[in-house]
Amino acid sequence: MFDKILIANRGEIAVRIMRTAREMGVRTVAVYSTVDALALHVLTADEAVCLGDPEPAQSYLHIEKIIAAARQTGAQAVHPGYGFLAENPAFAQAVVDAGLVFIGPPASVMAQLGDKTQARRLMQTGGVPIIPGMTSADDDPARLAEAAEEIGYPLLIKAAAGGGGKGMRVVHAPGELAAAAKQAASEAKSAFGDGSIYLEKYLAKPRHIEFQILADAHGNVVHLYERECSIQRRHQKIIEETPSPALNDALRARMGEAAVAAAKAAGYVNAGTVEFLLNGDGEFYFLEVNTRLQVEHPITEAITGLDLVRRQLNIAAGEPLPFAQDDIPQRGHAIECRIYAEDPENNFLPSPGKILFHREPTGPGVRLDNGVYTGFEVPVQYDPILGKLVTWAEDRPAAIARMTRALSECVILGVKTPIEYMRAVINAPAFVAGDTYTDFLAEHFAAWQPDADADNAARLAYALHETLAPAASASAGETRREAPSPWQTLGHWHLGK
Amino acid sequence: MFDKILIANRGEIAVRIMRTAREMGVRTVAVYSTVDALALHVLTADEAVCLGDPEPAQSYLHIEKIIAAARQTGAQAVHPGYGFLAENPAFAQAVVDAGLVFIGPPASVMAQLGDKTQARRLMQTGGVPIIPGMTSADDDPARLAEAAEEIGYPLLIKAAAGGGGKGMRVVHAPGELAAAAKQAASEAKSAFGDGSIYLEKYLAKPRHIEFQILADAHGNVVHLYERECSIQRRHQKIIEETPSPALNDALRARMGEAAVAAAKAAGYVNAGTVEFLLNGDGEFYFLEVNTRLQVEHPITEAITGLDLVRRQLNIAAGEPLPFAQDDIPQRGHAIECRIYAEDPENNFLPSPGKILFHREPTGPGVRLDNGVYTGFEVPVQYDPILGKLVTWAEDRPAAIARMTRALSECVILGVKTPIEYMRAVINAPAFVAGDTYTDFLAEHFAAWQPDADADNAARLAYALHETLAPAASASAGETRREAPSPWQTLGHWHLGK
Amino acid sequence: MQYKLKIGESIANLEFTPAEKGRFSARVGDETFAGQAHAPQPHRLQVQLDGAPALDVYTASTPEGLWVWTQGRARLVRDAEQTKRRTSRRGGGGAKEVTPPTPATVVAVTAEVGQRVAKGDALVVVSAMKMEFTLTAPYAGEVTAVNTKVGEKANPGDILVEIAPAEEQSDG
Amino acid sequence: MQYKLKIGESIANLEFTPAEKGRFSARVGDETFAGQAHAPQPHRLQVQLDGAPALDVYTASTPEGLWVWTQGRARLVRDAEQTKRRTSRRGGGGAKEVTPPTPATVVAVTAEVGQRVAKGDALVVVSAMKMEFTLTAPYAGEVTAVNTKVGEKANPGDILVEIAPAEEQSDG
Repeated sequence: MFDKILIANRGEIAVRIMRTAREMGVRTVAVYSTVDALALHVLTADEAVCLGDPEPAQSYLHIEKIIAAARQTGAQAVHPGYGFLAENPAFAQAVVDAGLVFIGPPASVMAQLGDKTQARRLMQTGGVPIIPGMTSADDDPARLAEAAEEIGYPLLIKAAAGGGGKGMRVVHAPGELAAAAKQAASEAKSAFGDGSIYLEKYLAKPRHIEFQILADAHGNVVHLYERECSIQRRHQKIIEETPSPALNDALRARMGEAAVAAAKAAGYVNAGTVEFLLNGDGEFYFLEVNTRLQVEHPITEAITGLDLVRRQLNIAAGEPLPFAQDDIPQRGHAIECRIYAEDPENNFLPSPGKILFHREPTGPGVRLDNGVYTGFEVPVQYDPILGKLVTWAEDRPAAIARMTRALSECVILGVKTPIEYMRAVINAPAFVAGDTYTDFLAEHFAAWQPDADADNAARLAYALHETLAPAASASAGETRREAPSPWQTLGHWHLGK
Repeated sequence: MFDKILIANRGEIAVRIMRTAREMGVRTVAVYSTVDALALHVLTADEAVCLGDPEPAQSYLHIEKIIAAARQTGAQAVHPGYGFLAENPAFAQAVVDAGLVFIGPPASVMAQLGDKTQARRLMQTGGVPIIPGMTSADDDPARLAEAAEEIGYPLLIKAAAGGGGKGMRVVHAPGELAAAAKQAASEAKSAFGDGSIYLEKYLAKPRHIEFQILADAHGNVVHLYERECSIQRRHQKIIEETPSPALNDALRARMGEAAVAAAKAAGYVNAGTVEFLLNGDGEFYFLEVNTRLQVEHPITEAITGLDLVRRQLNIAAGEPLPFAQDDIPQRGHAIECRIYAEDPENNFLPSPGKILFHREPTGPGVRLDNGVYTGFEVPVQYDPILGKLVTWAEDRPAAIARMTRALSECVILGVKTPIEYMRAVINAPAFVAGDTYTDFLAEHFAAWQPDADADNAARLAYALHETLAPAASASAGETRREAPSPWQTLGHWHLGK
Repeated sequence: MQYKLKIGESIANLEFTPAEKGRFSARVGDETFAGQAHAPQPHRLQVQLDGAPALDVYTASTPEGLWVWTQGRARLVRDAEQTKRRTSRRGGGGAKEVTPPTPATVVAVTAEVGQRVAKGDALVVVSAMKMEFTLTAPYAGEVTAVNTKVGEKANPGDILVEIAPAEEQSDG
Repeated sequence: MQYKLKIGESIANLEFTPAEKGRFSARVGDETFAGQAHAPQPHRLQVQLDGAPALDVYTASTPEGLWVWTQGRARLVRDAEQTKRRTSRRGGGGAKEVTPPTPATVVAVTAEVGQRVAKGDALVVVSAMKMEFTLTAPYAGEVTAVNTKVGEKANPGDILVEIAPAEEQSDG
């Protein structure tokens, strides 16, 4: 096993990786930009290296600086987390070229799977069902029209280099195709630097079902069951659960086999996720492979009892998987709610700012992977995720009830969060019935507003605060100093400026 | 299922019970004494009833007041937690006589098992191995001497009514017997109001191994595997784990069967614990039955995935167990550390006082059942338990590493706690080797002192605090009011006085 | 004491009467509250309501108002009078201004002083937490000032581009 | 600045020099520290040490001293000069006094004014968190005052029973 690894990321995922590394006796190096000098991942690591200015290109996306930090600190391997450089083959290759181990799949596998049409061809060859459509990109209007005729309408234009909904368009009729293709290509070009597009059949009300896979360097591949990730806003997951209410044992087995076949077809090594769309008829189609640890990996950990970061490190260190498919238990039900700094009352606009107060929920079956703390200023430059709240219980109703309780116990003041929104979502009759699909939120929760019932209690609290606040300070057991601090007399200062 | 239950307890166990009740849609009533008006269990409940003065006899031990509170609030059942009235048959009977459901075994079963010699006879009849010795109490010196001759030395004098080490004496030679018996009887009399004593063979270096059982009102009994509770100070458990490093599958099966037989012999209903002593030769002996939820129940929840409080409520509501013995999984390894307000540097003296700051550990595999919060004054009148920290991981080394991490993340300032001590204990070579027995702490940790290595960093922090503290208030994002509060001008006041 | 308090867009008057020993009574709309309150630590209030479950409250104050958490819900409670003043200082609705919807970083500026713009023309692109927002001209006119540049921070209310309205559309 | 700081029974001198922008240097025994510190919230310090891992620190001050948590360990750090004064005010060791070892409630009082007691005689029983402690006479003598009664609280340092030493044992 490695003595020391560098985590090329920030926030909750960097902290989560460090926690397991520490438990494995592996020392950790954090990297950070100047706005993150006091971020939780810096305080959690054994060592930290400043990369520079806040812009991602100057810090968390700067390959040379990160590799220099690894060399300088003597780290033997690099964990990329998710986002930032996690799915960048050039980074994976640069790590290896520097004589270090990349904790993830080989750069070549990542590159193949990153090209969506190449991945589709690979899966088709490997016998994995793909969504009917093109398997190579094209921008010739005539050939697109021809392919569209074959696929049938409605159809979807997608970016070959992309993901996250960018460069994506639904086309309902032949007359819309040419214009939509042009727009999509232009959007893809600006988002990914690559305007390649292709066409796929449009599936109505699909579920997003993904399978966690683990593959070692010795050819062993297993899956760790599914995650249902249909609850999305802006094509981004916010609530995930496992098992999926839509899968029975037979379908689970078939999809699991397809996921393992997909990993084998790609020559995959380390932890990865095979994403599928599942339609109402129980037909499923390959969507893409995420070549990294997912945000939602803790729900898989909850039902299987396996620590995925531990597995990633073991695989990267060359160890074979110590279990076979049949050894992997699936127990109970787990749900994750992503806690973002965003405003569900206002189209999920980001809500950066200072966390003025944070109380973390605890107790039976509750896990919080947190990246912030009271007093931390959430930077405007990065992903708005603050933490992931995960509950586990004996069955789905109990897991929903437990998540409701955990969300009710979670206090975050200073930035907007979707805590109350998610509480409403998981208790909505359609969610409780398991009737989830990727347009669920758009359909059921577009006009959501917080319950006004609590408002008068909050107003009362305002008046009580105005009346009691000075007493609060005095009763907190803190003795106050009267004399000015030497640093007060030296003038106002800030760290990192 | 009940609509509303009363929890006749306080602190972490009351909160823990309320959390599951809330998840089950059952409303909760807290009871409290005047010093507990702002205790966490009061803030967690849906309703709360003040019982009166802090002395337990006037509050948490006052049967009539508690039953009146249940009637007044319309609670249909009473959960006693652990300690206080949890094993008091008169209370269980009074609850039933009031037309309410007692969430625990029938009063008659509790009474039988509470008498240690009666329990021994019951187990002997039921085919459960008991420690060689007397099966009825006696205070006649001649008959005691006769029994002692038969049992052999060293032997143990025990109180028939007791537990917790009170009225207990080791006797090494016949000449010590008479005096020791007199002392033990007197101690038992003052502790339990009953001076009955009996003799048992003294086992050297035994392990304390207990089995969790669940029995429904329809005659179904299962066990939920063992807990190893050998790490004790003053005959009180402080660290528990499951599985026990001392059990193999065959021994586990035999002991589990004995535990089920014990429950059946007693006519047990609800959750209970059958305690055994295990000697180095793999021989085990019945010790006693705890007729309530144990402090250490969360480690069983962690490895089986069952919520024991949920099971208790279901059983009390008359539901049959929904699983059989073979359906109960046992997965991974769990450890619990009890966080008491006590001073391990000073003979574990209680350390009541105000919790000036509390940061709760979180992350993968960590559960904290907490009963306190920043600003709470830990009363001097009750048990010093603040909370229970539980970690779960794939195997024992990983669970120890995770507990080490969780203890390192747990911050409690204002009262002394054994956090650092327990970190040393679980990382001691003998603990890591699984070589634990009930004298473990006395043998290995009697002279423990905290590591002085951290002291200079703490001294540095003192100077930094003196220099920075005023800036801390200013940077906390709080705007300070200058005008006096109306309550300041109305004079100093306290709640509950 | 009288408070006029705003949550979201909803304004209500609160009549609050403190008494001895932390006791109080209050009325807001149809609801009345009476009880006793205590502040055991900064950021925390504990309220025993007469004949009702206790309220556990967390607070954090900011210049914008007071963040309040109770009964599992967080609210930003603002003094409605103060809010009004602040809004009017900013010149009204905001729909007519080139200002970011959330604190953000400026990633592109296409507007130039003297440029004539049509309603809807892109002027500035800002980025916040991986989301990009294109700020467009709220009406036709001529750019009279550009108050930002790439890499700078921008907050809601900061007027990034000033436009003199074209005469025929000054009310549009 | 000079501090004389006590942790448990161990006393050490700390020489502390603050500089601009939160920078500092310090020396205690053989160890030297230099770095930059920041207090992002009450109870919290964050310290970047030059050439060493960052220190995450939580603090809470009491009249007794400052509680400090760092590197997973909690310490009560006291000003050694102040501690000395407090101890001497209380009249020394404590082994010679009838005072509880921890904050406690008095559950029994057997001592009476005028009673002659031998060393080791039980005088008061106190209870703290379910543990009982019998406080005994530290030396032989005559009880001159009983300063407590059943149900009262008692803190370490409170002299619950005063005893005039018997002459022949006044040094024993």
